[in-house]
Amino acid sequence: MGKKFVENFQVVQNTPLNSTNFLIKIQSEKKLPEMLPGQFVNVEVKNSSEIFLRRPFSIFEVDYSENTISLLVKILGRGSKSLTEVEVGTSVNIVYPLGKGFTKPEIDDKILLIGGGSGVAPLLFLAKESGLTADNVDVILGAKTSNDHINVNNYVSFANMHFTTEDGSLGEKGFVTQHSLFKNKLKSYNKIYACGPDGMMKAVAKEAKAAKLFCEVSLENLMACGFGVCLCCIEPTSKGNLCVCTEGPVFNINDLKW
Amino acid sequence: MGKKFVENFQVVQNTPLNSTNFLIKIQSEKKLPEMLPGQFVNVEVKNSSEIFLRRPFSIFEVDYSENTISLLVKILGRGSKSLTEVEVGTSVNIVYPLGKGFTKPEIDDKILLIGGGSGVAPLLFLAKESGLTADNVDVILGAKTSNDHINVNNYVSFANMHFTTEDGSLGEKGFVTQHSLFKNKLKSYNKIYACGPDGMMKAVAKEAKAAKLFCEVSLENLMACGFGVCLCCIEPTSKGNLCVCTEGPVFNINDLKW
Amino acid sequence: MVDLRVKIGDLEFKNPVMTASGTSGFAEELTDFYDVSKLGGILLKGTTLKNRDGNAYPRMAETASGMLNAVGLQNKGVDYFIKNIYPRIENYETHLIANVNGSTVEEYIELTEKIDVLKKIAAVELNISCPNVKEGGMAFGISCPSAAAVTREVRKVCTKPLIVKLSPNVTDVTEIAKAVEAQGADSVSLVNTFLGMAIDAEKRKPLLSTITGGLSGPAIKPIALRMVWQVYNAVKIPVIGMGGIMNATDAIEFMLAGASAVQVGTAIFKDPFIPLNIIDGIEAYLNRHKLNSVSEIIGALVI
Amino acid sequence: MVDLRVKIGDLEFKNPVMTASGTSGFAEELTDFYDVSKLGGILLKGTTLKNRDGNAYPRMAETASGMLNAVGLQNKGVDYFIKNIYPRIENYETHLIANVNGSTVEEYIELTEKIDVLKKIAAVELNISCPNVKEGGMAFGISCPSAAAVTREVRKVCTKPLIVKLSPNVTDVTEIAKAVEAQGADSVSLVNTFLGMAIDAEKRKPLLSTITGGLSGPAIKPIALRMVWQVYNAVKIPVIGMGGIMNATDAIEFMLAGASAVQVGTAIFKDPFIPLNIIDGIEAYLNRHKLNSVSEIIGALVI
Ligand SMILES: Cc1cc2nc3c(=O)[nH]c(=O)nc-3n(C[C@H](O)[C@H](O)[C@H](O)COP(=O)(O)OP(=O)(O)OC[C@H]3O[C@@H](n4cnc5c(N)ncnc54)[C@H](O)[C@@H]3O)c2cc1C
Ligand SMILES: Cc1cc2nc3c(=O)[nH]c(=O)nc-3n(C[C@H](O)[C@H](O)[C@H](O)COP(=O)(O)OP(=O)(O)OC[C@H]3O[C@@H](n4cnc5c(N)ncnc54)[C@H](O)[C@@H]3O)c2cc1C
Ligand SMILES: Cc1cc2nc3c(=O)[nH]c(=O)nc-3n(C[C@H](O)[C@H](O)[C@H](O)COP(=O)(O)O)c2cc1C
Ligand SMILES: Cc1cc2nc3c(=O)[nH]c(=O)nc-3n(C[C@H](O)[C@H](O)[C@H](O)COP(=O)(O)O)c2cc1C
Ligand code: FES
Ligand code: FES
Repeated sequence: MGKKFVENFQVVQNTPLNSTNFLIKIQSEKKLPEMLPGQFVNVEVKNSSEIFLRRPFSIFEVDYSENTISLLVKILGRGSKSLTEVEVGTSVNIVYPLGKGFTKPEIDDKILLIGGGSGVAPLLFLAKESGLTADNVDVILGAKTSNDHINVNNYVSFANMHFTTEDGSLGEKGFVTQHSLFKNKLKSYNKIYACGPDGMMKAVAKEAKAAKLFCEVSLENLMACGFGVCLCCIEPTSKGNLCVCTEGPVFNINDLKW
Repeated sequence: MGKKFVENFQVVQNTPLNSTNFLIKIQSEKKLPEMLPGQFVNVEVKNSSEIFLRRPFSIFEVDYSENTISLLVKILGRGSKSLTEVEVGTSVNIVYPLGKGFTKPEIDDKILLIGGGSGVAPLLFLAKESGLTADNVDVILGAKTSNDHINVNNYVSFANMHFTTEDGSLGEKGFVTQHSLFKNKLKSYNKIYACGPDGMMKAVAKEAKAAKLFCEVSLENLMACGFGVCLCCIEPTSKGNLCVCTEGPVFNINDLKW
Repeated sequence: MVDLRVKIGDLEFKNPVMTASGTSGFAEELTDFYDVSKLGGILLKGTTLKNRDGNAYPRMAETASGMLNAVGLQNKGVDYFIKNIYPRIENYETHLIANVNGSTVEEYIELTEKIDVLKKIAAVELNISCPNVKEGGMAFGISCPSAAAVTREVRKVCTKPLIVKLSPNVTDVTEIAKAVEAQGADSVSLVNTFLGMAIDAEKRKPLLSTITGGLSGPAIKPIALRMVWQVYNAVKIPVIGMGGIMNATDAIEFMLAGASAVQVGTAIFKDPFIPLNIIDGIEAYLNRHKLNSVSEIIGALVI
Repeated sequence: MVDLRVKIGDLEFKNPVMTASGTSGFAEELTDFYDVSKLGGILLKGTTLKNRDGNAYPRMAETASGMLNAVGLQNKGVDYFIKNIYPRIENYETHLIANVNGSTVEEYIELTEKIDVLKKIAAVELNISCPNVKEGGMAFGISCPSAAAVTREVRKVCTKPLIVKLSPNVTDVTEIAKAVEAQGADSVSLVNTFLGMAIDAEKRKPLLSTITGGLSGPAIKPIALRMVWQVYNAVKIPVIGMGGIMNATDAIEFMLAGASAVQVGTAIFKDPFIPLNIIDGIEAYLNRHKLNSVSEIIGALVI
């Protein structure tokens, strides 16, 4: 395992991206350690009498020159809600960096990133850090309606962005696995990365497995500690029950019992 | 018992009066019921994972035209600290009006009010509402140093203000019961009202009893409910264990087992 | 319109939400806030044969998501109740339930006899689980033979529905529940408070005059819920659940675990309107889940 | 300089703060954050004779000021521990204490024998209180005869200090404590988790795969503190206290109530530095109160 920290960061930005997603940027006084796409932080939710444990969020962006980390926080329940109410200037305590990242793509890889819900964050980070030309990176993001999608204009130089919505209000209508790229061109990729709701990832994994493609997914199992001591976040794998927080959150689908 | 309410008020002012005392003014959207000096409100402390119960505070001022109630909050522990951090514009939930007030002075009474610590609030309210001329109302306020006293300029038209400090930095040096008025002129008053630390009230009560004077004190027993259902706040009296929240907080010293 | 009525024995409640004993006085205090006829029932403050002063101050300590109390059954005794309080509350249009306490079986019997003749007392809750008295109380509720004995004797003199209130301070709560069921209890209510303690580290002294007291509030909810579920699966009589209920979701969880009705205690100290909010919340839940009657969720946990 | 050393039997600890079993893995994970030699001791994750996969996901549910877990003693078995983990951790300069678990007395014995020969294991904590396993575990810890029996047999093969970890899910914890003391336990540690339950009201399903799980965290502190105080007054062997300790004040409360040392569990999930902060906080307290040694506060509650 690598060195980990418990540290107070200052909130420098908290911007609603749409009705349920917020971009929260936090800044450290210290130099940040290296962080990889797929890794996450465990955030203390203060000011709420109902929340006892921390809440894990993927690292969405890192600016090493400004010592900032950005999180993409989707309101799901009480903790995420409370977190989206933090004010600029106040402090937020995080444990970081946690977990293992995605396998870094090779320079000549053709990769497909498939995200839904809060799974968007690690994938966009991966797109940006992949080191590939935009042509080699396709991203399919799925959501209910166009309003549930966030603006990804900043990413068009890193990847080709594609969308699906259940109501057809943006991109192709349907689920991500019904997108034309996914249905018709899956085999043209040699690495698939997916993050999102369980059902979505399982559907992706099924097709990727059938096509014998390299495919990694990032799991969001419930966590208590986030650094491997409680054994609450386990996922059954071919190597037994593994902790998602330390052996994941990224797993190769061949290791999962899906 | 009278009608009681549970209501959200809006914080319209939160001003530090010195390092540990804050004036918090809260406003209702509705017309306020009549409130008497000595009555209190029970305040919900939000935004703190450590606080479970409400915290009681005396009513310090009421403005019926603006529908505002002011509280004088002294930082003692976690709850009062958290309360002094409420921001203007946010809401605060209170149960009110609670308890019974002080016996209203007669028009020709000469009264002495003795306060220390957070006991200042109900006494200044009483001074203002007593309906007497300033000459008939003496107030002795005690504190550790001049810095611990709050500014009472607004009250000079209602009462003659006197001070004691333990270090002599304001008014007479010593405790309130060592003030010259108290030591030499006690018998010139026919009603004594005291509120403050237990030790102070007991010292006042002792002298008042010896001088056979009418004397009421306002107790600050620990409370869970504040409206008479839990029986946690009891004080032993000649009528048995009585609830400070409903039968008090104001008691005639003759009824107490002091 | 969903049907919120539930039954405990032959007694029908307009809804399953009651206020717990010792947390709603003798009902009058709540009328300062609202019309108590909206409540399913009100458990009156624990009553004894004779006047009790209760324990010395301090009687209360706040804890994480809960509180300790050491009230010790302060009340003016049953005769005072009958003469002075009962006449003032008897016309409240909700089920008033007496909470009876004794230090000996004889006291329980005599007290129950006096309560049993009061027309507007809908039922008797036999408290064998108060942790804050030196004699009797919890001592009866933590062993099967004594719990059975007091239930048997009280049952003989009690013509009203008899609810036995169980202590959670036991190794196996189902044993006690079965023991009192066998002696004719119409229902069991649980849980009473957990024996706990709090210390002032600076003063190196207990925060309660009695050293230990009873823990209540959300802190205990997971344990209370487990016990309700265990008891529901062990007995045939209806179970009344409580322990840390703060909102409709909590109440629904207890009903899913098997409670036919719930009692709300400590939550009242935070906000006396919580029991009413819970009634509304249960109704909203039933509507959202397209259920006609609250009885459909009793024990409806899917395992 | 205040003296923070405490003794459990013949074993001296540099300070009274340890991490609790199951909440600090096999100690390695904590080294990602700090030098573990600052800790008084580390209770290793519950170990069994054979590999255990533990219970199915989900194993965790957040509750008011606490959490439920249903890990179920997942571990790779003692042989894997000895071969792969022990060599990596044996040189940590703090007391490593094994937490041994079995479904039968024989398993406890065999496991203890294997652990007992490991030079750098300072003591054995006999876990007879795990609520999350189908066989053994808590079943041993909730009855005096079985608690006594397993302690007696393990004592025979255990040459190291033997700490017996007690379950709070009992009517009278002092009876169990006395029973294991009589069989030669050098110390008792308490409390393990309380059996609890959580329900998803919308899905009408338990939140844990095992339906019930173990409650830990600040919610249980008042009950744990009471039990430590009761046991301290009932036995002569040193008591190790735990249950919801989040800061130095909590730890001091347990020591005032009679604990010779404390274990910090769930707090680590919130912040792995909490055990270290507690050590500093105890030192500050002793200085503030002008005490020379932490041993002066053990059982120093003024009644
Ligand atoms: C490694 C990892 C990375 C994550 N990255 C992100 C991210 O970048 N952005 C983001 O918005 N979210 C992310 N999540 C999910 C995020 O942690 C949860 O949304 C959050 O913890 C929910 O907390 P809450 O208090 O709002 O919900 P709660 O009020 O606790 O729960 C609301 C509902 O959501 C369920 N729930 C809670 N947590 C989870 C979970 N982790 N997985 C599945 N269901 C859950 C609960 O069971 C409940 O039904 C990540 C989770 C993990 C484990
Ligand atoms: C009727 C009434 C009127 C009051 N009016 C005022 C007022 O106008 N202004 C004001 O500043 N305060 C007033 N108080 C006191 C105020 O309620 C307490 O200061 C507050 O509850 C402390 O909460 P906390 O969370 O800050 O302290 P905690 O963190 O809960 O406790 C800190 C320490 O203070 C002690 N403590 C807490 N509450 C009380 C109490 N009520 N009495 C004695 N010791 C206590 C605790 O035991 C502990 O040692 C009043 C109290 C009562 C009962
Ligand atoms: C201050 C207080 C006083 C109580 N008095 C009684 C009582 O007189 N009789 C009784 O059976 N239970 C009494 N209880 C227990 C409650 O009725 C209830 O069983 C317990 O508090 C758990 O529920 P809660 O967590 O909702 O409060 C009392 C509880 C509190 C907090
Ligand atoms: C996730 C988790 C796993 C645990 N595993 C064990 C274990 O393997 N052996 C054991 O004796 N206790 C185990 N416990 C119990 C703790 O050691 C401790 O007794 C309990 O959590 C109470 O302390 P706390 O409130 O400080 O956490 C576990 C607790 C938790 C929360
Ligand atoms: S969350 Fe604790 S081990 Fe993964
Ligand atoms: S605080 Fe509950 S009765 Fe006074």
